[in-house]
Amino acid sequence: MTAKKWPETWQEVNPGCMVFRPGSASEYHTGSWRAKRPIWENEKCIKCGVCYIYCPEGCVTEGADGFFEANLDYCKGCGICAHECWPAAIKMVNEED
Amino acid sequence: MLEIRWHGRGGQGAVTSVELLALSAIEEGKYAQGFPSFGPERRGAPVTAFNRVDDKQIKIRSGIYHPDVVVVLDESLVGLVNVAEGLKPTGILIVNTTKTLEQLKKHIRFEGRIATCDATGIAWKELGVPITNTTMLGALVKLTGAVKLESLDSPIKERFGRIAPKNQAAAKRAFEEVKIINEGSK
Amino acid sequence: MGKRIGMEIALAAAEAAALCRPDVIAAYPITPNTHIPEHLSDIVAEGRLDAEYICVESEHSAISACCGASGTGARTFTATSSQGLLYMQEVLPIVSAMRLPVIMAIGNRAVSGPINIWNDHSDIMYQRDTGWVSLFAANGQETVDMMIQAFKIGEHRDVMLPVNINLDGFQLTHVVEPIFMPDQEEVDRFLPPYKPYAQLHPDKPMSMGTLGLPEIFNEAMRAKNEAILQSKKVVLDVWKEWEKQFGRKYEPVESYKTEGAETLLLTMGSMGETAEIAVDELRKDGVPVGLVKLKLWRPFPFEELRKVVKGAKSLAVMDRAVSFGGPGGPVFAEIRSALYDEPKKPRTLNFIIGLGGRDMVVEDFIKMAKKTASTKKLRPEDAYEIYGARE
Amino acid sequence: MSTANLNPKKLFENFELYVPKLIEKMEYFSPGHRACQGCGEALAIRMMCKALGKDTVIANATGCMEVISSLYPTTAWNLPWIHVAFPNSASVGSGVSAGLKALRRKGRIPDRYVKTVAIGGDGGTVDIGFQALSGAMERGHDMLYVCFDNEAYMNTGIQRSGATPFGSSTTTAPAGKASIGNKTWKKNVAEIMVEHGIPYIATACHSYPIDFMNKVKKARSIKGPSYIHCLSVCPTGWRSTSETCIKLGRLAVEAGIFPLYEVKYGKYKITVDPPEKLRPVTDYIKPQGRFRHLTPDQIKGIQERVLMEYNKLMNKVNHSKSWDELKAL
Repeated sequence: MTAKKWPETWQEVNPGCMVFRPGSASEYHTGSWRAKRPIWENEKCIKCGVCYIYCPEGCVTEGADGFFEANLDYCKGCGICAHECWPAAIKMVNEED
Repeated sequence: MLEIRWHGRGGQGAVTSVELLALSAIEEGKYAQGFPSFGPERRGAPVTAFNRVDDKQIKIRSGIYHPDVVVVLDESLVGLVNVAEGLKPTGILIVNTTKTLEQLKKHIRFEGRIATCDATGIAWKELGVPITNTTMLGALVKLTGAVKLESLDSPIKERFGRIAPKNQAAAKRAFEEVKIINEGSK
Repeated sequence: MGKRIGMEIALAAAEAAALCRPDVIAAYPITPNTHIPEHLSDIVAEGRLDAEYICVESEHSAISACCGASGTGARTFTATSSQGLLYMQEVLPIVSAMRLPVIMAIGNRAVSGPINIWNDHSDIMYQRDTGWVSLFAANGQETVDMMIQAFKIGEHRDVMLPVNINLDGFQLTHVVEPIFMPDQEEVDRFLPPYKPYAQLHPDKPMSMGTLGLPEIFNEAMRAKNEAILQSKKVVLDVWKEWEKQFGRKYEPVESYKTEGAETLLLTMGSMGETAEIAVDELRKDGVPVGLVKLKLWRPFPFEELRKVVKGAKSLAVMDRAVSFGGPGGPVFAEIRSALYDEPKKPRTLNFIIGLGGRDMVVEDFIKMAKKTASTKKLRPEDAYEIYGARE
Repeated sequence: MSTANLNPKKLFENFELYVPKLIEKMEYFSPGHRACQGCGEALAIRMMCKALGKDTVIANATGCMEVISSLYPTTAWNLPWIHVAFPNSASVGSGVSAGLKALRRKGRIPDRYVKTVAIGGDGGTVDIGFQALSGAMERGHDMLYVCFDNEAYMNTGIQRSGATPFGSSTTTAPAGKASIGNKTWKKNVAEIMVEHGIPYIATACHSYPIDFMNKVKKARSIKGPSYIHCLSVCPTGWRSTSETCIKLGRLAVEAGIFPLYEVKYGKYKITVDPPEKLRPVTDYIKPQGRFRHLTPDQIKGIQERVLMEYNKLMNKVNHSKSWDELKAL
């Protein structure tokens, strides 16, 4: 369910501004913050998952083939995954490229 | 309405006295208040505590400035504080002491009725400690009829449990032994 | 059936709170409310009440722990006074904003400095705008009754707000007097188990106390204000229900001998009863004086107040706190604001009385009533006085 | 999955094991949160939640993590979560813990164990929330407190806190001609917690995920109070690049500035072995703008102090005895 960005009227504000939609922050896409994005060279990848565990967004996921990719809806382009990738399988490239 | 002021020293149980008297009166179906003076006094300091007893609902919540009765738990207070202050001329002053009227008169300027009771002596004998609050309740009850003597029993029992019978006995003895040493001019 | 007992009012307040079966109690000692949490800890220790009793290290933590506990869906209770209430202040508007029905007894006491442990209303007046439902008890019976009513009011789905019960420190907290104490069965019948709107539990994860950006803040504040405005209806309903079950009547604005009264006195809290005696005496002398007692401070009962004071020529408002550099006492400001648009309204005077435990006797109320009756023209600077301050 | 028996050193030095196969897949701290790029604290929260699992309630102090995760009408939390104010996450947590306990006992919530975890930044823990923390730990609530220490008030713009290291330039303890920046040494709250006599205390860092998560799990399993102090790199406040977040945490450990250890029932233990010879503190200080102004002499002073503190800890590690051992003496 995607809710409106803001409740329009005071009647729509939940009592106590409680939020009953756990994880709903994911409706907001932080991908627009990114200047660079990570590119995986799967030939170099050893599938260790360091990129997954060190991602502050939790947006790196393992595919069915065991390789990893970042969900660009959320990736802020911090570059931690590329910096920590031991076999240097991840490169940060400019968004425009 | 009967208004009573108790004089004691912090730790001597003046507050317990007012509580017990109020509870006894309430148990009789009367209306009563019991409250301490709300000062910062600690153990040993002269303190006061107050009672109101009436057959009608008591509305007044101010302090008591002109009591009908003053009870003094500790004779050493007599020369120290003006225990008769504001006491109505028609009222009564009840002092725990073995002193004579003449001795008391040195310190007390009160022309009305004065009664004494050797509550300390009674307490030593009955309780084994010189705590006179329940003892003096007996004297008070005798002279004012604020409550019946037996009405003290259940609050004392509630409060003192195992040692309640001793306290009841002390109150009873004071009830019997208190005597008026000055009838006053009326 | 409940029964008539004699008990110190603070202890009776604790007994009443215990009858409401709170799940969590968190409190910190401060004179003069201390006997309330002390006695509750006794009740828990004796096994008469199944509750978690948290001996917190401060009032700030007392109210914070109540927030956390209330968030889990527990019925919670705390009590404090004076500086303790002020130390809680950071959290108080949050409790109401989070819509957590925490119930608090306040043994009202002056605010430092100079430090003073005695009674007035300055502590609660600093909390006026925190969004709590605020009740004022005039005696031990009202204290006990309001304690129980408070849970029902606060937990009502149309309210979901914290409630404080104000009882004058010492003047009430430390007085032994007769009280009708309801029994458990009666209270259970009146107060159903708490059904929280939301609970912190992994079976249904949710977030409480979220961040409100400017885009929603007006709406959030409007919602909170509507909630407390709406709570008045619930207060009235609960009081009606109380009267039906227990036979004791409660009104937001209580009137005493107001019929035909040209001069009215208005009080909040325990001094009302002393003032009643003054009214009786003046009436005996043929002086047309009446008394108005405010029991509901928030939400403020504008309508009821206007109705009660309508016919009077003058109205003396007795405040127990100073709004320094302001228009008089906080109650006075409210009353004047309530009457401002009325075409026919009494002349209003303000006596700020009984600060920091200064005793007020019947003669004081008579004096104030006479002064009020005889004041025909009022210069703005004479609108209020700190009564009895020696010059 | 369980990581309880893994040797973190092996895991991250040799890559013998494949991390994602072992770590909880569920993201309890969802993407879409507004933390800065490369935020070590958000990363640490994410790891903590994975280790805690579903049956957890979080009480959060005001601070970065609360602000970036709870913009009404959304929340990043997939766990039940409460925020009340800045100084009181420990006392709110006390209440949560007591509430859950009472309601479970009375049969008003399902009869299963739910852990209460209070969290706060360094400001909310070592400064303004210190009293509440001390009270909650001393009272023995069943609650884990995790301090995410990024060494200054980052939420309000990098002001100095009691956890700010000596020589760091902050906006309220700036370096200048007449100032070295922050003139005080970091308050050691982990050690203060040890003196509260609680069963489990640990230091941790997001750069050592398995170590951190194992500690969270140990703390979770203890029915009583526990405390974890987690160094969380803040690229914004430390004036370092976002991609070096993990590296800086590792350097802090390898230089002996932030040793990773635990104190279980009184017994100290190093959980991540430092290198044979500690790295010089300059390796850690150099990449960070907040230390840029320090002269070699000043760095030398820091180096001495770090070694002294490190030796102090090692002395405890080598000589401390567990409560059981002490009882048997």
